Amino acid sequence: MMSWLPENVSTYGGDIDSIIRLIYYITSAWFFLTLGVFLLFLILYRRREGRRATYIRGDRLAEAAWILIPALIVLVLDLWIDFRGADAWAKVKGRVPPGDLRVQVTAKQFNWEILYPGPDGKFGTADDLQLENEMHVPVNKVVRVTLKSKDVIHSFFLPNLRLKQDAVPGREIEGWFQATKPGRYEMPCAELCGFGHSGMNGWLHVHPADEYQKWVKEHWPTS
Amino acid sequence: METTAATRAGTDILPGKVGVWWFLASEVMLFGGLIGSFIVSRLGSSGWSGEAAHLSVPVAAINTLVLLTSSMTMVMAFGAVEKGDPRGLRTYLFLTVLLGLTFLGIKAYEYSSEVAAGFTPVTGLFWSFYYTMTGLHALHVLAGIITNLALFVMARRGLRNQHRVELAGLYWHFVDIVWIFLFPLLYLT
Amino acid sequence: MSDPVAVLAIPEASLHHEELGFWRTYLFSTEHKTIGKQYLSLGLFMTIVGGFLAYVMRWQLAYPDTEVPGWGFVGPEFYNVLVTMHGTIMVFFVAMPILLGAFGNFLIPLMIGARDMAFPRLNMLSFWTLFVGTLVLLASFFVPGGAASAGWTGYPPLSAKAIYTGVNWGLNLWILAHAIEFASFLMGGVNFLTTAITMRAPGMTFFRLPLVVWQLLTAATLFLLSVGPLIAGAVMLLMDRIAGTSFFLPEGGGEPLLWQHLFWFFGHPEVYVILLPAVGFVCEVLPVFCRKPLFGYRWIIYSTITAGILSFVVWAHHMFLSGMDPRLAMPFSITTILISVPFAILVFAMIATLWGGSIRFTTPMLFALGFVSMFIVGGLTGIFNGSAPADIYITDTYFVVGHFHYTLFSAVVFGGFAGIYFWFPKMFGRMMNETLGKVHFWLTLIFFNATFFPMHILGLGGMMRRIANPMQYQFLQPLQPINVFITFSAILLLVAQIPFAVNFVWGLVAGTPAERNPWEANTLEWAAPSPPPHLNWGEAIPTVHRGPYEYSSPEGPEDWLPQDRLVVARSS
Amino acid sequence: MTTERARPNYVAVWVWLVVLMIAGVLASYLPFAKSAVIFLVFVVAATKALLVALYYMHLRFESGLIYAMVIVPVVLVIALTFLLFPDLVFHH
Ligand code: HEA
Ligand code: HEA
Ligand code: CUA
Ligand SMILES: [Cu+2]
Repeated sequence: MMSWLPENVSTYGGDIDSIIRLIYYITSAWFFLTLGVFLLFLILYRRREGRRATYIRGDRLAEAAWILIPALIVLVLDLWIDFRGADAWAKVKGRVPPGDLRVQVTAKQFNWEILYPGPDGKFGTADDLQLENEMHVPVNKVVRVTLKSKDVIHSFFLPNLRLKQDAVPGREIEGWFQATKPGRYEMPCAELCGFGHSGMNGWLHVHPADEYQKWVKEHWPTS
Repeated sequence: METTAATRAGTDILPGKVGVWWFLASEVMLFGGLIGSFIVSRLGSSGWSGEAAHLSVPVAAINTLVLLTSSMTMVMAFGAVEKGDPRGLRTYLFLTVLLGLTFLGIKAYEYSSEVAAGFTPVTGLFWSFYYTMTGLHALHVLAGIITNLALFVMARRGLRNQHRVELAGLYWHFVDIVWIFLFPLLYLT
Repeated sequence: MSDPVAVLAIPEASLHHEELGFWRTYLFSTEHKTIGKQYLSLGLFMTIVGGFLAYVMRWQLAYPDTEVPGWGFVGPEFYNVLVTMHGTIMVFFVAMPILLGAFGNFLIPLMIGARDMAFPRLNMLSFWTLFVGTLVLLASFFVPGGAASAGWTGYPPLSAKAIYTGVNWGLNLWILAHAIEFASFLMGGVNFLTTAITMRAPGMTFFRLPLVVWQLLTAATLFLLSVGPLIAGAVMLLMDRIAGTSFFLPEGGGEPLLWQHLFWFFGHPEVYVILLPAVGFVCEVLPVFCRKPLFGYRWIIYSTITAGILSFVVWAHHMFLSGMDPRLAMPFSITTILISVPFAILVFAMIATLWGGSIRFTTPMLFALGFVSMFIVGGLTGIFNGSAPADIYITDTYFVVGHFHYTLFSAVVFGGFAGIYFWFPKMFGRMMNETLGKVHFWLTLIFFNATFFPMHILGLGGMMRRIANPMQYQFLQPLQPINVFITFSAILLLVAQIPFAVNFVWGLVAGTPAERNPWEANTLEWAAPSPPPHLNWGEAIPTVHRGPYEYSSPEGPEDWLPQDRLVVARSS
Repeated sequence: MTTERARPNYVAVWVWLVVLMIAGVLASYLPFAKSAVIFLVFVVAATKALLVALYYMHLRFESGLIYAMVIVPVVLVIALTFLLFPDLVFHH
């Protein structure tokens, strides 16, 4: 199952994958256990001539323990998933690190507008650069993304980086990622946003440090 | 909960009453959802008190008085049923209907003067909420008036099954309670 | 009139039988059994519509932008209509009418030993209200601009302004149809609860009620208590669309997220509204065909209620990445995952019921067992969604689609069919064919898994929901063979319903007449003739002496002991 | 059922309601801090609602079942409103 996940190229992607893996193991164990017992009972206790079913009501605590104790184990495992999950959540969404690079992503029907602040590091100045559906970032650097939307709700999705976040009109939502491997990764929209939702797509280019510098030079020759 | 009644295991409450209370429970959720949305929207924005100041507190206060009084006449109609006093029942039902209509009349006057002053549902979020909440409430008042009118007609024909007066009363008082909260929410703060 | 007691007398249904004309008997009937069958017909009809939409949708996904056989070309706009209307129809116009409407109406009075519902005329009204709602929804396909296309969840701003979707009247009618549907089930729910609270037969205490009644009541309560805020939201949404307000439009100061909160405050309890009746059917079927009591009757009641209460505080698990405050995520994640504990007790109790039984694999039993096993899969995948960090990756992918078909489909199809095959003799007085039923079961089980299991793989591969053409994405192109496989499985799944259709119609007209109690079951409905007459019982209402699941009890020589049978002398 | 019990004095309740209403309106003009005024106004409103529910709707004389049917939705509504706070009030 787990091998179907696309290659992970972000620093926190591993945390998310390991939560998925943890849940996968726990739920698989319960799946085989419950369905194993289930099938076993179906075979063992199928109807046979002359045998009467045993009269067990399962209301008394001593009998009900057969279902209550496993439920207690479920509770413990639940808490385990919760605690591990809380850590991962805090890392990915809880607190946004300062970031080496800031990019503003504005969703609209049906494009991603990627805005770079330029050398002065401020948005809304003359040296801003706006690209459509293309984002260029250096590898191994923390990139802070400010998500906005002009019309309806979209969802910024980077499958390889395990990043997903809705862009909501009227709000600015902060996100971040740190890519670990250069390459070209797809950047689809994951929330129904109208007839162009299917096909609303962009590309994230993760460059090695020197290549990124070259890209910057091309776009801001003066600095 | 182990009841062993001779005829039915059900409780001795009238089915109608249980039904109406369940219905009211869902109505609490309806108005509660709306009021909750209003509260969070209001606290999340600013300048709504200024908008609210355009509403007329005296008119609304009179309207509150009308509705409170109608609740009293309604419960007295029920009292008349309990005493077996068909005359009182008719009088009080009639008064309740009249007061309900007065409430709607005053509300309509308020709406028209607000619209004349340029405040319509699209003027701003406060006004959207104002018209939606009071409008939904007014529709409930209207439904109550129709119910009470029907009961009034039945009472005139001398029909039985007057336990319906109690049920209609429960609904009417609930609508009154909703207003008791809408009044300060919209006008007083 | 001056006698206070007479004035306040409770009106009781009169026993004497009056001949009613055709209209009053079949159409505007106030009889709970007839109304139940009306709900069933409506639901089955809408299944055909919902299933056909699923077929068109699947074909488009397998072979994007080719003509769909039997339909024609599907563009991305129309694909969104397909998704939206498929979800809406299946949840609100198939699942609710069949599971609550049909079975709730048919079973509650019979199982508690009443002659009819507490408010028969309200009952009739609630069905016809739903009927009107269905017509409104279907009409929305034919208005200019087409039907709603903002997803079954109708998130604004997409749904709040016509320019965003290009759909104007279709979406207004969609909201209206919901409002009418909600009104209908509000009336229905009030009726169920009042009936079960006030009209139980002598001796039928709360802890002798069959579990399906408990589950239906919990479902009705959840519905009544959760739908209000959504009705408020629907009014606001309609105002936004028609009056030009901006409750959900940020340019006018509104909040898109408010709708999501109101929707899911209802939406999550709603999925249990659908699930619980199905759990109830299974709770009835299992003991009958295991010939032993349901394991842990009281524990099942307690866990049902616990799950019901918890369901009110998990709604934001649909919104982890919606832009809501990230600090809210963990509390909701924890409550969500904890809800597996009451469900674990339920599932374990069902499995423990098999233990030491004498199991008969009849068709209803097979569907009940199918429910148990498939619901476990659906429930377990829910845990992936419920963990907030895991949901970052899998939300809005086919993993979620897989999850909710395993749960919803288990409830509606496996649970629903278990109910149909089990109560068909009581409803229509004839038996269905067992062989055809078993063929239906095995085909459904196989193709159900073939259709929906691979969706989890697609989801892990990253495939988004509600996209019309997966081939537009490079990373999804290698997964396309799975989509094709799913499509063919889905078509076969639809074909697998033909044995059922044949069986149902054949059973209605030519099935062998059913006895009063063909399954040797204990609950009260089997004490009435098949089908039960007007007002259900003859002169006397049955008296209840014991709980509903006394199978193989040491008290009697037979392996069943009906709730209304008085045991006089013990066999030595 | 209803024949036995003592009937509350409906007019007296009405007088209380009117007095409270006037008190509420007056309170809204008090020169206190805004939050204190709002608190006061809503305490008055809640008291009025309680009076109507207890006496006019006879809640005082009802069984526990009906109490539950009133309290549960009220609690749910309050919980819903509070859970909306972080998201819709504090997000600025
Ligand atoms: C009948 C319908 C039904 C049912 C019963 C459930 C049951 C559950 N659902 Fe599901 N769900 C839906 C219908 C349903 N759901 C629908 C329709 C959607 C999508 C809506 C949309 O967006 O369109 C959805 C979406 C959905 C999401 C949002 C996903 C997303 O959009 O990102 C989440 C997240 O938490 C979730 C969680 C759960 C959980 C935890 C349960 C639990 O109740 C499951 C509990 C059961 C078990 C866990 C199995 C039994 C227990 C054991 C065998 C013991 C062992 C278990 C453990 C150790 C954990 N569901
Ligand atoms: C009860 C609910 C239900 C049911 C039964 C189904 C049945 C099916 N669903 Fe659906 N589905 C939803 C509820 C349901 N679905 C919802 C809520 C959505 C989300 C919509 C949205 O995103 O907005 C969805 C979305 C959805 C998608 C995702 C679309 C997208 O995101 O782009 C897909 C894709 O393959 C799909 C496929 C199918 C298929 C092939 C079936 C087939 O199994 C259909 C075959 C039909 C049958 C086998 C008949 C079954 C019989 C009955 C239902 C009645 C039983 C009768 C008795 C018991 C008497 N569904
Ligand atoms: Cu943008 Cu989907
Ligand atoms: Cu949910």
